[in-house]
Amino acid sequence: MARVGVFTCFCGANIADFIDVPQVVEATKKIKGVKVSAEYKYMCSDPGQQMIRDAIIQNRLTSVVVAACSPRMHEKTFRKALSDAGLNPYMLEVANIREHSSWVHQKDKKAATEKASDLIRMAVAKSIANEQLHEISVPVTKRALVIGGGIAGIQAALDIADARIPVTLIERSPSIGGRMAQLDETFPTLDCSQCILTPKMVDVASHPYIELIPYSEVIELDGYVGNYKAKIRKKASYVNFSTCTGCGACTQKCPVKVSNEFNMGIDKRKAIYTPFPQAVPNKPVIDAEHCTMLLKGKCGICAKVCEKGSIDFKMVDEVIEREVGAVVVATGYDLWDPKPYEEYGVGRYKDIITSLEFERMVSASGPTNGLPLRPSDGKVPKNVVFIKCIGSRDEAKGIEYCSKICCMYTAKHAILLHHKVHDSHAYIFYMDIRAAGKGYEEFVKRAQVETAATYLRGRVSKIYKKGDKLIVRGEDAQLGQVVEVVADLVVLATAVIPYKENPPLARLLGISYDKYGYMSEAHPKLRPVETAKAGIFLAGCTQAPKDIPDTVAQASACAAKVCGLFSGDTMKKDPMISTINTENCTGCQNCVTVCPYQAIVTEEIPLGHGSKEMRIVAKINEGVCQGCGSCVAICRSMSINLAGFTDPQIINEIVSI
Amino acid sequence: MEAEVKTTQGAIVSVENPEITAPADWQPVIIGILCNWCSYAGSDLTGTSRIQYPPNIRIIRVPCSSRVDPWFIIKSLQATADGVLISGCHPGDCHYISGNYYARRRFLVTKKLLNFVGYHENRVQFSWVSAAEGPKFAKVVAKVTEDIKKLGPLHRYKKENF
Amino acid sequence: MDYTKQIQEIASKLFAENKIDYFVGCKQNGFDDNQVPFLITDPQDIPKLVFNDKSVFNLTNYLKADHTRRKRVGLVVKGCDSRSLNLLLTESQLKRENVYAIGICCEGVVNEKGEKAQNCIECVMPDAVVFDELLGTPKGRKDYIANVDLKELTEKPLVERADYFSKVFENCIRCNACRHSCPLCYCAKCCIDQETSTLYNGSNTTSSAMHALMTWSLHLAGRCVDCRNCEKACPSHLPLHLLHKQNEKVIFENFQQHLAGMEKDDRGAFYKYSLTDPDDFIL
Amino acid sequence: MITLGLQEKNTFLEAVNKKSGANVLECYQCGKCVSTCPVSGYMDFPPREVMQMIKLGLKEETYMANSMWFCLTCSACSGRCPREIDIPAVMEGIRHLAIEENYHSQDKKVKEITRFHEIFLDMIKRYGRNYELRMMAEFNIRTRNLFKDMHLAPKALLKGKITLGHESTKSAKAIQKMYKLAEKLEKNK
Amino acid sequence: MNKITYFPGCSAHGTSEEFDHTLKLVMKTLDVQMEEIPDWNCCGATSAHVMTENLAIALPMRNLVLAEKLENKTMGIACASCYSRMKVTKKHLDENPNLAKKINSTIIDEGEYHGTIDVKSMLQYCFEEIGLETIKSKVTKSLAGLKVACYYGCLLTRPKDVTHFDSPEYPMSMDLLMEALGAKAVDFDYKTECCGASFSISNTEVVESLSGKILEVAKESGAHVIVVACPLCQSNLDMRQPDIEKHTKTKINIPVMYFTQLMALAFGFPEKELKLPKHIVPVEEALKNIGKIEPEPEKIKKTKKAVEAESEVV
Repeated sequence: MARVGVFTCFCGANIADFIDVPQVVEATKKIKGVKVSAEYKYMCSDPGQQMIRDAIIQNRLTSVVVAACSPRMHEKTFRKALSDAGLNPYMLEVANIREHSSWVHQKDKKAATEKASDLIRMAVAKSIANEQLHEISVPVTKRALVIGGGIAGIQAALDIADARIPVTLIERSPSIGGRMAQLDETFPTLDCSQCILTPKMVDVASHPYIELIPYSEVIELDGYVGNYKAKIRKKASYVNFSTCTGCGACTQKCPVKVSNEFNMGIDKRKAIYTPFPQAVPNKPVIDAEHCTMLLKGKCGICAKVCEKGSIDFKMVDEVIEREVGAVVVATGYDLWDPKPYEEYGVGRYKDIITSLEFERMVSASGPTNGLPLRPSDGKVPKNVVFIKCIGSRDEAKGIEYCSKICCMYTAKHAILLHHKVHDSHAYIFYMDIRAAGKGYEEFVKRAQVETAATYLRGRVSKIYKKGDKLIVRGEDAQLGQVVEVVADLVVLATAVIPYKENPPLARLLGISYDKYGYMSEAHPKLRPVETAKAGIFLAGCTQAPKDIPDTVAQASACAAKVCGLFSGDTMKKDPMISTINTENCTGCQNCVTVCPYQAIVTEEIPLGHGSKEMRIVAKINEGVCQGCGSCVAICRSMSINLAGFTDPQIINEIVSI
Repeated sequence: MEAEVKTTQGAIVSVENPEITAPADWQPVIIGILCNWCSYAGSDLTGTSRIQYPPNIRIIRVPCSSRVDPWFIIKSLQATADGVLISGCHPGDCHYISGNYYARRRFLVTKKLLNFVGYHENRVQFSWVSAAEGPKFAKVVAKVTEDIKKLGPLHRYKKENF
Repeated sequence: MDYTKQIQEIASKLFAENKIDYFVGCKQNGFDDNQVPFLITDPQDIPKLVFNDKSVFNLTNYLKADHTRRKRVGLVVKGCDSRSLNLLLTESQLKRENVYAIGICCEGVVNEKGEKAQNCIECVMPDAVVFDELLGTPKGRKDYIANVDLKELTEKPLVERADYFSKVFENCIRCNACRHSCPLCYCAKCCIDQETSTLYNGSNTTSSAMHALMTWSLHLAGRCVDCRNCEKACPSHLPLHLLHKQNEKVIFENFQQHLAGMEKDDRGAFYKYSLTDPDDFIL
Repeated sequence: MITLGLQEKNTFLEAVNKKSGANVLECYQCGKCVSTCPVSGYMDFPPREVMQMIKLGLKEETYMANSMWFCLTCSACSGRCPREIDIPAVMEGIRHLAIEENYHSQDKKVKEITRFHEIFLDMIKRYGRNYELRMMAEFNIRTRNLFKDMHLAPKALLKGKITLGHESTKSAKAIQKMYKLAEKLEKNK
Repeated sequence: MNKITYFPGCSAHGTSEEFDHTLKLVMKTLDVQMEEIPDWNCCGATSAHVMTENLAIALPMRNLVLAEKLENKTMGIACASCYSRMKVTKKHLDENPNLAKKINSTIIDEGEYHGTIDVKSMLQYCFEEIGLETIKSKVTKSLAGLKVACYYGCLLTRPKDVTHFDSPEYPMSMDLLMEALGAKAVDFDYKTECCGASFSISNTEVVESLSGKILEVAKESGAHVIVVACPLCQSNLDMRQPDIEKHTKTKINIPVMYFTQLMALAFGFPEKELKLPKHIVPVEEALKNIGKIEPEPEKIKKTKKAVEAESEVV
């Protein structure tokens, strides 16, 4: 038999001025099941709480209703009071008579009082159907997996490892460093990318808490938050890293030349190679697609020159497993291929290059020794036209969104061009200059004033050739005139697009991705680093286009989230989650379909007692369920209930009005 | 279909059944089922901003609009309420990612079905109210109350039920 | 439309090759034209099988029983029946390898008066969509037509409609024949009957009937294939199809022309969503 | 100066969108159309500005400008528009609207252009097909510019570029009927 | 023997007789029978769609209705402008059955529109249905030595969702066709720029400026001849050339020929069949380049080798 205690709060004058509290208290006493109905000036104060504790013990109350402010305010406070008095904290219901009655019906005391009584009656009815609930604890494996060794992955791995949590960092290419390693100088400070990145790369390699697995990829992820099991494929490098000293004799002697992807194909690398001189680990790998020994069984020069005998042509891919509690996804980005811009003659004119090609050329360690050169004749260009929004903000040819970084790096390119070729002139076609960031607008000003780059507002409509020059035609909208620029070199600021392998990786990890292929965050504003799947976090351009400062900030945020997750041996979870009544479950798996967290799986149970035949039923993964109740409403056989918001609770509320 | 409040001899008449009447000072009972993260928080904000609205609504808190089973609505109309308001997060803002999208589909079908079997379409209403939309919540409640007042009392099956 | 001979041949072959344990078909019921569903366990009964335009039953309903669910069953499916079979497969109630479906390209069945049944006139998909072999010539998908009774009723004023349905619900005797005859009502214990359920208070009142029927129709919304087994089973001759057709129409018009069971792995309109679903009814 | 905020509703924008099937609101003023357009230099307002004028509801200014009449319908702009707006359709839409609503630009060139189109259509009406010399002559007479292109005529005649005779089709009658019916259709609207 | 419904367009019987004539010769050689639509009418380009809504649809639609009666799969159109009108109209009608019904019932007497016929330009027909291989096999006199700039104009490939043919920015079909005949197609950036056709009488100032730019770029590309597939383009570029020269005070002197004329030449027809005297800018001089093959410069050869060597994996 239910014994409910109701405690109505005056909230000073907040409630008492607009609601006749004594009348409410009297009316409440008449509700079936109510044993105690009391009032107090401030229920949330110590004496108020004491009053509740005493009443629970004296009257052996089975549930408590506090009529006061919003449950979003003091639910936790009163739950603790219940628990202190030995009552299960989830036997509490709060009737929100302040926000929902006294404050919003200040001109009608009678109606407000009536409404308050109704709200209390509903809370009492609900509390009678309340069940005792207990916090859920989930064990945690304290190791993080970081996917991707660009600046995002590096930063996340270092921050987590600095908190003495072991990290496994995997990178699909032979070296970490990512896109940032390809950059020359970085905006808005123009410090050299290599100079700030390589120390961090070295830190990763030498950190006692970081296990670096280059040339590898995730192929499977099972489990749930705190308890993931990852399968990682280590691709065959054909070089024994433990004995290789990185002397480079093999790369020097290798006769096979292949287009160098690190330098955007501007020069060649060998079939056995380290991607760039500062690579970490600084050990070569053999490119199996081009090595003639692996393809045709001829050559083997590298093995002959290797003094350590580190070359092993028989090496095969290896699959290893790691148990991890959290995953940070930092796969980075690709650049959009500008081929669809036929009106610019992309593909026909050699002297139209992409921004990353320009970046490699002006890089001091790049293939042209830091000078931008025209690919057609190798001459140093004088007039360079930079065109922004290539593929970005272009739903006809590319993608709808703004790539965010092009405005800034184009300004940087203009400045770098000026540094490298003093008598050059930069013309920049833009639509808007988006320079929102610390020191960004100032940086653009530097390009405009110090470098005297000519900014022209308008999209270029056509590029055609005249002699060995390119004529770039666009509108200068400020002038309201069509202009043609005679250019030696055209640089296209191509759009940032998600890493091409994002969708399959997202499917493999069980997280969602948007229509472009960016991984989706749990909430665009409030949970920008989490995914919908607990324990999987996003850093850098895997989520959306970002510049380096934002990427690093998000990577550190990921690390903080991981450290928070690992702060105890177990994770505590709110018990207000779904439960399955397997007896009645039909196994239709509709709940599996609608669950946004993949928290529902299936299991097989015997058909009947002692039966050998099995049937499929749904099973809630307690660690993953967030308690939204989507599955409850969708379940036709009413086999699922949501603790704290069960059908009987809600129906009691409805019928008690 | 715009409903107009009908009266006979000083009594308010139900739009669905002219035999059902209520005294002239009749006040409808409206059940509001609000999602915890957006609309309930929004209704709290209405309170803290002291924005006044009609006192007819009784609020029930659920975690997400997707928790609302259509039969809660049917039950409400049968048992106690003259109208029901269900409110959740705006599309894209759902705390649970996609709950309100599923709910939206169910609501539309339920609303049309109820209308089909003879409930005025304004008896059951839905809204998106975010946690910041305190003023909007007050407006929504005022509109819903106003609409339902025009429809008159609803106790089609109540007498036999309880 | 008469597939009797072909179906008898196929059934014999299936038994002979030991591909099935049971065969579900129709047989003549005594003296008049009426047919009844017929479960064959012994091949000797095969000559009794018939299949023509009086074979009105959706035979997939006989797959949901515990003893047929786990056996290999052969059966005949018309367009509508095959759609419910599709749903049963999608909802993991049956294993595909346990079912041998003889698909029919249906020309429509007849009602008691011998006229083409209304649901066949309005049929969207006369050909079976899931089958192991297909009899007849496929006619392909047709345009969606709104139900004629529904249209008539929707045009009536609200008061008349309320009155009409009050009578409908009043006449329900809560025998549950509708849900027993429905191939898609397979829950071991219906939500309406559960002790913990406060769905209805046990009494046979108009409101409980309304509640039960409305909830039932919403559970079938986006899943009902308009086979009208329920209506044939209803002893009170309630126009149950109205509720289903109403939901079907709303779903078809608003959710990318969704129709139940047309595709494999489609669970129904309530188990998916689109970002562009209508929003205009929301304040 | 233009004063905005006086119109209750931008009915002009709605009318243009409806007529053209395009959505002018999608224009984000990048100007690619302007430098693409071969005749933007001759227009009072190049396509980008026309879009903005429609957005602002500047109906009269748009109708009275020569821009829409200079559009060659070469579709180069729409092919390059990053928002895939059918600009020629918008131009055609405002042309038809201007004709319907009886706006006549006073621009000399526009008058010549419309005169030409009228003569051309008249020619088809009479003969079912086009008859070039007659058309040129008529154009020159009606625009009071008798000697325009006359230096080309002898050469063209000589070279057989333009034939003196003209072929009228059997269809001429059918075409005349079509014109009448089309006119009726416009009026009934 | 392939059969095709043929819509010549008004110009074919006037300004562009040489196009019509050589087209017929070429098609005969390629074993294609052209059935001219009996009693066709002017498509109304461009005046109809500038000025009116219903006629703009009705005029081309009447031709489509008549064409369908001939029951050929394809309708080939000589003039690019007519082609565009016909295609646009067809697209409107197919996407908009109500419009089709409305115009059909109110304006057109000749019968019902079904939307069964495929509309192609003659260039498209050569490229897509006859094929370069067949064309190559008919060449008896290679055009080697002749450098041509292929000018497509605006309407042959644009808008893309109407024509569904080749690239709207840098089409290659005519270039490939010319190369099949042995000629050399030069890089030409103004392939699809507009010549101002619809203003050819009413606004000559614009036409001269637009066509002038095209001629200038073509000249610069080193071409001997501009090849076109449209009578309006041809007359603008050819007939207006002396005027343009006068205004710009430069000598352009680049003849403008139809692709069918060059095809006829390559198929072995005598020069007199090309009706060369019809050209304002004389053609004969340019045609003398045929057979004169310039030796490939040493330098280029070398780089070619170097490129090959680089791309190859040693």
